Amino acid sequence: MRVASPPRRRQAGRKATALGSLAVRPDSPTFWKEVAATPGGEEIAICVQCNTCTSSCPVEVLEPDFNIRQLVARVKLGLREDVLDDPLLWACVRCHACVAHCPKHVNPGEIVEALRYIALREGKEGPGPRHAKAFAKSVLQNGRIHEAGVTIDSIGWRGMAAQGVLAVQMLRRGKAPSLRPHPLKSIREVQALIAAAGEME
Amino acid sequence: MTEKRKLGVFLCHCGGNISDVVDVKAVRESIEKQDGVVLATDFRFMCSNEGQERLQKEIRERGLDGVVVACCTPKMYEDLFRQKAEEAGMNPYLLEIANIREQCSYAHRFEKDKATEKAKVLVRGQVEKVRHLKPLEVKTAPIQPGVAVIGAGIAGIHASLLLANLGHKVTLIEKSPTIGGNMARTVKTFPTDDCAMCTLSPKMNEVYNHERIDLVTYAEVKEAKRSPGKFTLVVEKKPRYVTDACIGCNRCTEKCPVSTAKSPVSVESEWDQGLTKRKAIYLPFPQALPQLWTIDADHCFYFQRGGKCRVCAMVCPAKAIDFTMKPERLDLEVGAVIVATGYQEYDPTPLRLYGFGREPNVLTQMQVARMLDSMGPTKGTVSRPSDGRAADSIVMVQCVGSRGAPGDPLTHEYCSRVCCMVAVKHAQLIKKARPDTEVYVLYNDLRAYGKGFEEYYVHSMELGVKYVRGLPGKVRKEGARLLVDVDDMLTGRRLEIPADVVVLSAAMEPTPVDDLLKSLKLDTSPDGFVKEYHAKINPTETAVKGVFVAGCAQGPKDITDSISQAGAAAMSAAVFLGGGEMTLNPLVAEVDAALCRACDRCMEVCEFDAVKVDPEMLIAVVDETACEGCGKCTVVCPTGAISVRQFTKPQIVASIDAMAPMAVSP
Amino acid sequence: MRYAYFPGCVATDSCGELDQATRAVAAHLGIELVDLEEAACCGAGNLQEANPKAALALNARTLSMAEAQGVDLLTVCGTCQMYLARANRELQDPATREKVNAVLARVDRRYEGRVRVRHLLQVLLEDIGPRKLAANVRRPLGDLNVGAFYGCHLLRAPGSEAFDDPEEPRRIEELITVLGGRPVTYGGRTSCCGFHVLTVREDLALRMAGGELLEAKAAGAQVLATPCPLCHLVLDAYQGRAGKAVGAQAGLPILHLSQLVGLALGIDPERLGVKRHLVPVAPVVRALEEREVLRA
Amino acid sequence: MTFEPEIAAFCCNWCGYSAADQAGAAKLTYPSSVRILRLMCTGMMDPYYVLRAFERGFDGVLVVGCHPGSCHYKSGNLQAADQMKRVASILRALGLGEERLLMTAASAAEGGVFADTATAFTEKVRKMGPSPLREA
Repeated sequence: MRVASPPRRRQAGRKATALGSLAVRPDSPTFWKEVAATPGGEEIAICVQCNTCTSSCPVEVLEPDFNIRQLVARVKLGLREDVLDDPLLWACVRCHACVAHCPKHVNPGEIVEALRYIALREGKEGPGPRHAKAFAKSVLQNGRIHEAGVTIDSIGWRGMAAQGVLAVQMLRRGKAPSLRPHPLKSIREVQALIAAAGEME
Repeated sequence: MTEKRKLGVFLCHCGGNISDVVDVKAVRESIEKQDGVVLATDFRFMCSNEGQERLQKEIRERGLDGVVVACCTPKMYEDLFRQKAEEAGMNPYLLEIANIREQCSYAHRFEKDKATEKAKVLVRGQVEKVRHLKPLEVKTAPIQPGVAVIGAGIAGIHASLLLANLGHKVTLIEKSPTIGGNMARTVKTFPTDDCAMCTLSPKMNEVYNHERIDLVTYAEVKEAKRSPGKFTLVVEKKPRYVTDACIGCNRCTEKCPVSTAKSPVSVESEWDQGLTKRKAIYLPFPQALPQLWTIDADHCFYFQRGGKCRVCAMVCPAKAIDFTMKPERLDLEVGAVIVATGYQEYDPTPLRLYGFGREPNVLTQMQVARMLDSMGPTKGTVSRPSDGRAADSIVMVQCVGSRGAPGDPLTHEYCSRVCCMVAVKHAQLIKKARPDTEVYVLYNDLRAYGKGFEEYYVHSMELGVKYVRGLPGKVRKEGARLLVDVDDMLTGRRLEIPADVVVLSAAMEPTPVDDLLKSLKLDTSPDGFVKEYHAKINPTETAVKGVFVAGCAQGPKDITDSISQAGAAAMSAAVFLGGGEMTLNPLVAEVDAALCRACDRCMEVCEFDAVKVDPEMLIAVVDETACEGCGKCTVVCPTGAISVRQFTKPQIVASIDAMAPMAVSP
Repeated sequence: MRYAYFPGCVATDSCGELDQATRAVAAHLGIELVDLEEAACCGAGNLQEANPKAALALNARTLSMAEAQGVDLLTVCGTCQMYLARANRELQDPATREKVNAVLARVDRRYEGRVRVRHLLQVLLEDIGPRKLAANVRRPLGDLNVGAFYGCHLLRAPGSEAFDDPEEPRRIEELITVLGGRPVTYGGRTSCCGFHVLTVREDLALRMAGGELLEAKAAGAQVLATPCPLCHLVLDAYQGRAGKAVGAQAGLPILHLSQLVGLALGIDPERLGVKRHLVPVAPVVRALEEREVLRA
Repeated sequence: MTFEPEIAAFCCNWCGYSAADQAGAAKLTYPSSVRILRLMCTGMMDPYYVLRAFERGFDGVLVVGCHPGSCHYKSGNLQAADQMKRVASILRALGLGEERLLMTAASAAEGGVFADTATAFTEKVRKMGPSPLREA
């Protein structure tokens, strides 16, 4: 039987105290209620930790520190900062395999959506939030995604450089995304809609 | 106007509990003046022998025709005082209790004068009520002797034996051609590893040969009407097309063309849970009782293809084949019914991720049970249906179809209780038979809660069964084998377990018996099983008097619990049947024929199917054996035709008026 | 056969060839595409996380544009299908729809919920139908081993379970067979290309894509067909870097369904934009042209 | 002399009445002007009894049955709740105000609940003053 995941590294994303302890305090017991009130998190209460979701997850195979069942358990236990500060919250590829397989229809994938919404609202930093904010900015400014702009905002020029020869190859084949954004003619309408949507309860 | 009454009021001091707070003398004096009260007396202990003798003496000497005993709560001595009144010659139902202790002296012990005032009001209220009471006779109604037990699994069999041995006439009705139910198909039973048939067949034989048990197999209850003290069942006995002359030589099955290689029609054997095919004429399993072959008319060529094929009739040495047999209709009258219709295994096909139905090597636990049976399709070894090779690696998956999402139509929300132990049982049976087989049990919570279960679970570990905490993400194909993706919480590792066979521990769901339940007026609980009278305190009776439930029909349970519940159901039924007579609760509804407009309103609200409008007479008739006296009908009846004895409108209004501030003399 | 055409963002930018190919195939098969130039982005999950209400409102606006034309909405991307179909399902609830319509009214639009969101694969197999498609094939795929790469969102978009079995899909294989090709199945065909974490955890995306490419190669696939521009971008443009991440180059040309169908229909490869691919598609095109059947 | 409201309390034999017994046994007190009448089930609670009680001068009517789902006769308490809602509208029409009628539940083990409810309801009716139907 092939053991698919490499040995476990130190739990990424957990802040050690001065003495190096990784112990966390369950600091917000009603965190699960907050998530349940956020779109996507409605059914979190009835998760019985059966692990079908983690068994279906394509990310966990490659990154054992990302464990969707454990993430839900950490929410239910009230480890708010431990969850919202975890960079791996942004490692989920949104493939919805867990949502399809969950026997209790708890929709773990959509719980990640809810957690990211809360993390963004609280101004958490990191590559994940940066990409989400870049994406939202592009929609607000252009109505659609300006690929080049979003990528540069997300990974910065240093990140672009790390792409190495890829950018050149794409340029040569005319596959490079356009550097100039093409906002929709009705971008005013889109912006008015986004503003109005904000007031929708 | 009510005629002149001779009412007696007896006030109890309760040794100070009442008299320390309530001025009993003042209450007595005020009651004496009340119309119809010929005696108002008080005594230190009404409930003592002396108190009771005083009561009886006064009743006899003064010919009292109504008594109010003002003492403690009626829950304590109402029955005692009524019994004493009856001995003294007065109709017991003309005696009422005024609760001047718990609901007066105890509750208002700091306000003596208010308590005294209240005592007067309470007694006055009961006196007015007694004035309007009518004498009641405690009637008895005959109960039809005999019990019908529906379903001949272990629960039905056990209940039938107990009742028959008690002397009751039992009719045991079984839908399939043989008795034995699901237990007969399980190879061994946990946690004792007894061979299922060894423990079951003696009981089956005992049922088969018992002179007070009438066994009706291959038959279904088409209709069950309840009437006072009796259930009338219409049972349809399907024709077997095989007469009793059958000597069991099995030649017909050997020669029957159905399910052979060339045959256009093939039938999956229900007994082997679809692992094998069976002929149109068949005996479900060797120890089947009755030992009678059966022709399945839906697949038999004679019936389906114009009556040309008569192979079985030709080869039968005993000439036992008779195509002309017709369904028999059996009318049955019994006093009690026990529903023991059992369970069926959940079909995991809707759970696409497990691949049941798509991958031939994905099985259910019942199919594995059939494989482990030495007489079974694979002679005792768990093998791959795809190529028949013995399985070297087996992965079992728990909670398949159980513990699902609330309201999900494809699965059940409840835990089926037994599948964990079934998995442990099959795992260690496999390890004992072929020790080097790798067996994995993928579980969420392994529930080994019963007597001897933990030891059984730990023993399976000693045999090398591997337990993985986590349900799989997907069962997929890898060449000739299957691959099970599962993340194991215990080791924190993500595993890909190659498996020759994947076994799904499928849920238990109720056998579909909706028509039977509808005709018995039984409802089901949200999980679809038969609803017991009370989930905690009364799990064997049902809302319908005289109908009891036992075994998995009432909810998932193992054989041990089924037997205990069957025993309880049998005892409840025996108590209900009693000596053939049922004492009726007099405080039930009765109908004043003159006022009844046959509008059915009472029937609509009655939860106990206790009142029906007689079609010819067009008057509502109360079935006093079923009515519980709750009075719902009295409120919806537009003309006040129906009322509950001792709680009629005039009687209640009388006590309201008597206790009201602006007391108005009637 | 008229649809409101919603190409999405990537199919008109870095993978512009897919928009080209879709228009060519549509023209060839007589499908009229009504352009929704002013439709906004479907949110791709990102906007759903950052601002779910705005995402729902924008998708409702797109759906109302299609409804105004009285046609269904055609997508060519798994992710667009997922999030537009999800918004459409939420908007079937009258209360939610009224709430969103109140917002849409600000920009004098309204959505009644009558539009169906359909992917190119559904339109090809259900509306055009296998017989008509086969009749139009000029370059049968012949003995070309074509592997299907479903990706994840198309299989899990609301309502997709009625079109294909999410656990063991076979609709793309069906399409390949109709086009005269030989479908090749392999384990990774229903797993994820990792596009959605490309800018956050690129290593994960590359290892996912790399693994799946090698699995397809091992199963004998000579070209992969995918219904989604995001998978197309990762599997084609990032195939080199993915190969490095898993230590072996698959060298598999990647075709979006629109291009595969375009080639089979005999459309000039230039108009299908195959030149823009990083993994050269030329060998596949040459193999097909040799067996081109010039039908009347 | 403060106004002492007279309350008619219709209690079901299995829950309300037993709760009152338990309150007494536990020596809990509640106003003595609460007069308890025993019914087998609140299901037999007829709107007429409420109107009759008010007509005869009671200032408030209390109906104490079982909690939903634990009625000895399965659904008597549910029918009572519907009937009391109907009679509440009649009380409103009569100008008596529906607050003078309260349908509640107390199980056989909730003597405390019975005592508190009886006390609180009597206080509420006391604040509302005597029933308009009462003579001066």
